Amino acid sequence: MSQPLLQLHGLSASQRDGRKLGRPVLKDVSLHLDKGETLCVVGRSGAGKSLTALAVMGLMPPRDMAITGGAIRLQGEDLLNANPKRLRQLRGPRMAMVFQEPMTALNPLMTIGRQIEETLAGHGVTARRERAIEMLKRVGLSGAARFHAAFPHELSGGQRQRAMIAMALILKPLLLIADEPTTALDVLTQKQILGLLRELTAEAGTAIVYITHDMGVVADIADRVAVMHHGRILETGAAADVLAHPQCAVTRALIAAGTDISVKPQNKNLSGEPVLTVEGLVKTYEAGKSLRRNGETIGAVRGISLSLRSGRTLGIIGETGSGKTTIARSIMRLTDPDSGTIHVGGTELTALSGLRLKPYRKKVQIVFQDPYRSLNPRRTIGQSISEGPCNYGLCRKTARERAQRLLTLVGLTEDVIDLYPHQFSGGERQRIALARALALEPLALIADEPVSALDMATQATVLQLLRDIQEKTGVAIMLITHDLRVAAQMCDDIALLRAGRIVESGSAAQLFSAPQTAYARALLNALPGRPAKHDNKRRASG
Amino acid sequence: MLSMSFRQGGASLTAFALILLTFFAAKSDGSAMADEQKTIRAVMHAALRVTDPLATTAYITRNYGYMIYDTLLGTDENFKIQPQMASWSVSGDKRTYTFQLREGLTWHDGSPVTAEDCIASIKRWAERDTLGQRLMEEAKSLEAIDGRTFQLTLKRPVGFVLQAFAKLSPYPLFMMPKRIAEMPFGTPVTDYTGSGPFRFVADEFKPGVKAVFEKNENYVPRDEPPSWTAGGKHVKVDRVEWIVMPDAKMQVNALRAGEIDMVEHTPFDLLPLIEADARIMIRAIDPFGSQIMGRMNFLHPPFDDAEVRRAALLALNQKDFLQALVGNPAYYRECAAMFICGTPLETDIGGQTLLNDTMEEARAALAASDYDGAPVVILQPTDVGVVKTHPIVAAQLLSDAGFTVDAQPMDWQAVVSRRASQKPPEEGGWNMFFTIWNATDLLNPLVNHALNGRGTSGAWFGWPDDPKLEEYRMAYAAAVSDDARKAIAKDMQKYAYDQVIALPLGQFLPQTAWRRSLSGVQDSPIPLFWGLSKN
Amino acid sequence: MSPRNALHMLSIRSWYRPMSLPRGMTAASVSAAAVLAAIAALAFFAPFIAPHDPTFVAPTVRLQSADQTYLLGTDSFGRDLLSRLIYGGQVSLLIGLGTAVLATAAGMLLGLTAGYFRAADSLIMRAMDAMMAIPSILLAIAIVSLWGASLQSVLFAVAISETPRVARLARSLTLTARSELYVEAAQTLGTSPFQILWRHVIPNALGPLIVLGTYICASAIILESILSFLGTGIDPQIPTWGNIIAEGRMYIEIKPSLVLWPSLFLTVTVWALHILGDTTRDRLDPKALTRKMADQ
Amino acid sequence: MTGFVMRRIMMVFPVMGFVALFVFLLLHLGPGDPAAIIAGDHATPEKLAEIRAAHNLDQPIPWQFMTWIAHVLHGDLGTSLLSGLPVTTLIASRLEPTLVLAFLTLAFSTAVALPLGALAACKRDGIIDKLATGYCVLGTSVPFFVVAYFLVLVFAIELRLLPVQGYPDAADGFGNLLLHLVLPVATLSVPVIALVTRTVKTALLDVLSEDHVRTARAKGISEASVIVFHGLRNAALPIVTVLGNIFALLIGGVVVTESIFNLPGIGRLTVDAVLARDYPIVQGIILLAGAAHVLLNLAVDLLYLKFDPRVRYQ
Repeated sequence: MSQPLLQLHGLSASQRDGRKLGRPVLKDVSLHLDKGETLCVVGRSGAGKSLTALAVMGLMPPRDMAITGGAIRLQGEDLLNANPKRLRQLRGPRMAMVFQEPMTALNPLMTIGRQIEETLAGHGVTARRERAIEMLKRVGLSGAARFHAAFPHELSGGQRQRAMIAMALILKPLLLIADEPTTALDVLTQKQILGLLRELTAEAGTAIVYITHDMGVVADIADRVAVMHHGRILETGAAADVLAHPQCAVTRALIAAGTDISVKPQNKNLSGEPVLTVEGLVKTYEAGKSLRRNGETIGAVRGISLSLRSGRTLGIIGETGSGKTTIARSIMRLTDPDSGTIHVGGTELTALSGLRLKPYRKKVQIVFQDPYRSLNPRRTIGQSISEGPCNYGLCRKTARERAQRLLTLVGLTEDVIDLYPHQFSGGERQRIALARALALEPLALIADEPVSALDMATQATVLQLLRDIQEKTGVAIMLITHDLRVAAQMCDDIALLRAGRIVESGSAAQLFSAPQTAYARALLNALPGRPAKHDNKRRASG
Repeated sequence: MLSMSFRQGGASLTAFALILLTFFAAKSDGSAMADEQKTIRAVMHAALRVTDPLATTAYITRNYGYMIYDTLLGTDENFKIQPQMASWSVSGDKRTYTFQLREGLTWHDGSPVTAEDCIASIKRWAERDTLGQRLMEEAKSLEAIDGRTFQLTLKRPVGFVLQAFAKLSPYPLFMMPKRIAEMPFGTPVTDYTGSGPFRFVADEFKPGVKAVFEKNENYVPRDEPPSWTAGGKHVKVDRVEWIVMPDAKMQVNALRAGEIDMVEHTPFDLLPLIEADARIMIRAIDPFGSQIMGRMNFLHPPFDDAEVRRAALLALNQKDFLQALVGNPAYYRECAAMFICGTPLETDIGGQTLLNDTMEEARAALAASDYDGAPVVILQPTDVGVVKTHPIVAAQLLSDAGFTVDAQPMDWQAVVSRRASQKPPEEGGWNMFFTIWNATDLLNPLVNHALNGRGTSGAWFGWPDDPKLEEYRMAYAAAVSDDARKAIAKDMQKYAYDQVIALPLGQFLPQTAWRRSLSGVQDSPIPLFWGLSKN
Repeated sequence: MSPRNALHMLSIRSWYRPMSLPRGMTAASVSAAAVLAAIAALAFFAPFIAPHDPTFVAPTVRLQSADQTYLLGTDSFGRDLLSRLIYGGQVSLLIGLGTAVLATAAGMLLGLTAGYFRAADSLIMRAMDAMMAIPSILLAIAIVSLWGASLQSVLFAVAISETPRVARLARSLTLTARSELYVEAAQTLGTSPFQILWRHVIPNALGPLIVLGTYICASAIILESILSFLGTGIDPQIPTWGNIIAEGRMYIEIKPSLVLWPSLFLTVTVWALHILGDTTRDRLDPKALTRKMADQ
Repeated sequence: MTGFVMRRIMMVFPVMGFVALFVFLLLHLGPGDPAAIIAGDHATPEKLAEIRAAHNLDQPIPWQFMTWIAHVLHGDLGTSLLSGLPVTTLIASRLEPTLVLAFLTLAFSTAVALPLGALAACKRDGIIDKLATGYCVLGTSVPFFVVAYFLVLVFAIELRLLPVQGYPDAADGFGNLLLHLVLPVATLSVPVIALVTRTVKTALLDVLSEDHVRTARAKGISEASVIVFHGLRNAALPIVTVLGNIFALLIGGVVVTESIFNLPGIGRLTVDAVLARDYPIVQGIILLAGAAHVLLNLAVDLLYLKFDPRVRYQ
């Protein structure tokens, strides 16, 4: 076939507000994709990857975005000038899309079966029920009839994404656009979904445009790769070439962040005294109030013991819902544990509350995951940082001076003290949050997924900052993360969590080099872009 | 859910379609309903709520009484007393009155009207009515002679027996079955059995909405032509519906559209809308009309002081009150006669200042008095159209004269209860209120409530305690010649104005409007539904 | 990150921009603000603007047409319509604002308590449910008739029936704020519950509550006019737009201006309040808030 | 699910308890002697004493409340002071016109507002949207009772197409009855249509901006299916919720509309009772209106349960 399956030529788009055009969001994007090929579009958030995909599908929000130039051709057919009816005919049989959030991308009030059948009905296909069930089987949802009648919320994230894939592929499209389909999923599930995609598209010869920010995924599945940045294509090429010889800095940064695990060098400070000890911590949620998934209460903690030593970093690693955050919240007494003890500097905390708890609160501080929500938008960052010291009786002036000092410590300048949070980027806000936590000069710092909301490049600088601060202040850090790479870079000790229990713990070096449990091994294997060391690649995808 | 919203939408669409369909259907045979039954739909001046004619002086309840009950005697348009249910004879010594019920009188339930029933009814009435009370004080006995005859024996001859029995208003003497008449006061009358020309349709009675009357097929009218409450009460329609329509504008609209046949009291301001309408007839059927009356409280300052009262009298002028209420001079009359203009007792003596602007004199008089600026609490009803304008006008005029006025808004029912309070104004009492009297209730010193001077024990609200008034009343009752009565009334009025006992603030003629399809509308102080026919 | 999330972030940022640029300003919102300012000025300076005493009764010049003395004519008591309209704004605005302030204050107190102190929650909210269950007009006319037809009782009656709406919103905003990370952060910093409410919860709940306040102001003005219309409102002698309409309705065919003018004033004022509320709401948050308000 | 249903149903009781308490306190917390208020204009001392005894007004307040509740639970709301009829009988005799008026208004308003709101949401900033948005604000701003008079003037007096007022017996022809209700329904619909349209538009816009609608579009199904099956269907529940809340507005409108058009419904009964100080009637009506509203909300919530699988699941 001489012409490519999909060709984007000089595609440009801008934000719009009514009739006015705003900031350009896509600038001269040119891409092409051949039949059966897998193209990964990589880039940081806001690079224009998703918009490109939506433009192809003709689903760009018409009120907010306008295409200002260029052409999109599918099998030579001009999509930008196709009428809506023609576009509808193409969507489904020719091109299909899988979205990032399988929960919101499915209609919550409609059964999975009906949503799949709707695609068929829209294109005049009969024997819909049979075909839908058949497709559900093929995406690995065993007991397909049950899934056919299920509503989206009754499924787990992975199952939902399988259903999405079933929906997208049921008409055997020539082109599948997958927009970060696994970002919201755990590594293990991610691996399965990737395998499934590969398998199904290979059978039908479907070409894939795969949008991701994760170079590891690229290494796993891409034939070719296109790197986007600020609405532009920076470089394209065969996946192997780009990974091996990245041309530009952005690509290199992405590769650095995403491809391999670098384990932190041994921490010499072995003798750090324990500042925080948790024994037999149990916290379960009432059935009525929790989110339940497949009958299993998530987020519960079922008997955790750990201890944090000054000057060292303990990593709590686990998938979503394994109870990591519950541990943090219990220690911070944002939630009351059912049983177990928490000792901070020798004092048992679970029995204390209110004013009696206050003197100990300052000894442990926390940095939350989401820097956009953890700062009060209506208070200046100076007020936010000095709030803690003020609560403990420090006079305003001193607290403000301390805030200024801390701002320098976390790599910002003193003169930003009277600005409001919205004037900062995510990474900067996380630094401010860190400064706020440090303002109370805690013995221990809990960092709950401190970088997962940040893009790769920013992640690295924030993590570096954490390490520096530990070096300067000797604070003990409990780092909660789902990301093995982050853990590897940061932690001296690791506790691997699964369903509320610690399945493996020990030094980081040991865990990453010689994992003891099957679960740990599986997790390591599932990391995208890693050559399979401990297991067989094919099997894992099955 | 989808089906649900569709079903709902579908239902409403269907309903809408139905409306449209029936619209045309109804249009095409709009006249079909008319022949079934002859029904007069009338909007009366008030809603019927109380169905015991002795429980309230409300005119609507009185009028209701005339529909379903009959009276022993009637009064004709010349104020002559005529037999109605009964004929009478008086003994030579004028101490024994014998009443003979005519043939064929039955209650609505079919049982005959007996003398016993009448005696029970008279006794019940006499408990309430002041004239009745006086009568009973003079009575030695009231006994049944046989089933249709009874006798009233007096201790001494008095002149008002027949006047009392034929009384038009208030508290006419209605005949009730004994079982109802003997029920204690306070028990609501829910047995609507009477012997009148109409029967009450209890099932369709919705207080405040409508009251329905049916022709009493068994009623035997007298042979004489009808004249007020005397003569033959020939009912010429099947039903009468008294409809309550709270919105005055809608009353006129409904009359114009032919949905109702009559509006008893048409708002004066709206008369221009229907005056030119050939289908509608407008007339004051009550020849005397009504009088606006202001009343002061004699128990409490400042109106316990006659000087202050006189200053207030000077401040008021009838024209402002009448203008505010009526507007069109064709329907009102400035008249200072306490016993109503157009009657033998008419005189404007003592009241001339009401007809002129004497504000300057009022200010001077008030300044000369002992008035200390204490607020005058005026009860101001806000809901009933015919009484709500006066307090506003009065407040304006009194404050112009230098009074401190505290007009307290409330609904008419609240006025009715509040005016009964003898407490000082600051403890829930009052200084001044306004009402409307039907002229028939003011015609002479005997019936005129406002001129009763018996103080807290017997006078009308305001409670003037003035033995002189009682003397005038006694003298009037005892007077034998018309000239003597006139003279007494004149003196009494002069005295009453001097003491400012009552404030007649103008006379007006409520206008009744009806569709010309009604015929036989009688001029009468009581709205009469017999003799009315509809085509 | 998908564009939707990006937009979401964007909207969060702009939401929290403390009352900044006239971003949501439209022709409608500018004219609404102008109208309100004009009405408020008329009401405030009524004694200097109104050509006559609005309560001066002169039955001899009743129902006059517009002329040089009476610019809009007179009513059935001979009172000057224009003066009554101008003074009417005083009472209507007073009722509107008073209700909004009272209801917002009371509702906020209840809602914050319910939202922040779980123990009080169900008790307060069931009480609010109950209050909300009683249709506001019925409650208002009952209160006014029981307690007398004064400005205070109308104000109280209308405020009390609007309070649950505020309480519900305040509670849900508090609950949202409570689960905000910055509130949890404050907890870990040793900030006391009252300080948290004062520093973190209230400032962030204020915007939506003010929006609701403008709606309440609007509906209070309408409710007052309904009460007056039914004859269960403020003393008819006191000019309010509702009273003027109620008195003028009989003359709608004879002298329509008696109804049309007060209706116009009423409509324009309420319209302006609605527009202002809508604009502010849109500026606070294009989406999430709409949903929350719609639930009230 | 049954647990949820039970909990939701149980919630009705405390709410109703509070409603009853408010209604009770309304009389007792106001200024003045409750007996005097109940007695109204016939307030002789004997009558007051009688009323005190009959209503246990000499007892402690909580005890009074309990006995009152006991009466209410037995369906006894007292008797009207003026007519002497039981309050329940009076209310029952007035229910029909109110219910018919309210239902027809709701049905008519929904029939107009649903397509209007949907069109406005689908074609944002189009001419229909602009008109609808303008109407939404205007319809709730204009004093709708004034509109009634103009409707009557035009359609009943000038054009003579429709009757002016009244509520004929349905037995005399249902069509005739509907004809009489055209103008009242139109009047009352002025604000209701505005509110429902606004609700439909907001709810639909909300849903249409959700991800699953984009998914539906990506499937290549027709835009109409997207709007109906993914838009309106999902927006239906919030819309129904608001319809439940419109009850209060509807009651308020009904009171006014009934007074203007002379419909013998609950609204007029209320106004009459208030003006006549017939307190037991006022009390009874408020209590029943509250109960109706509570039950309506219960019904809406149970509807949620039936139609939203997410709620059912919890």
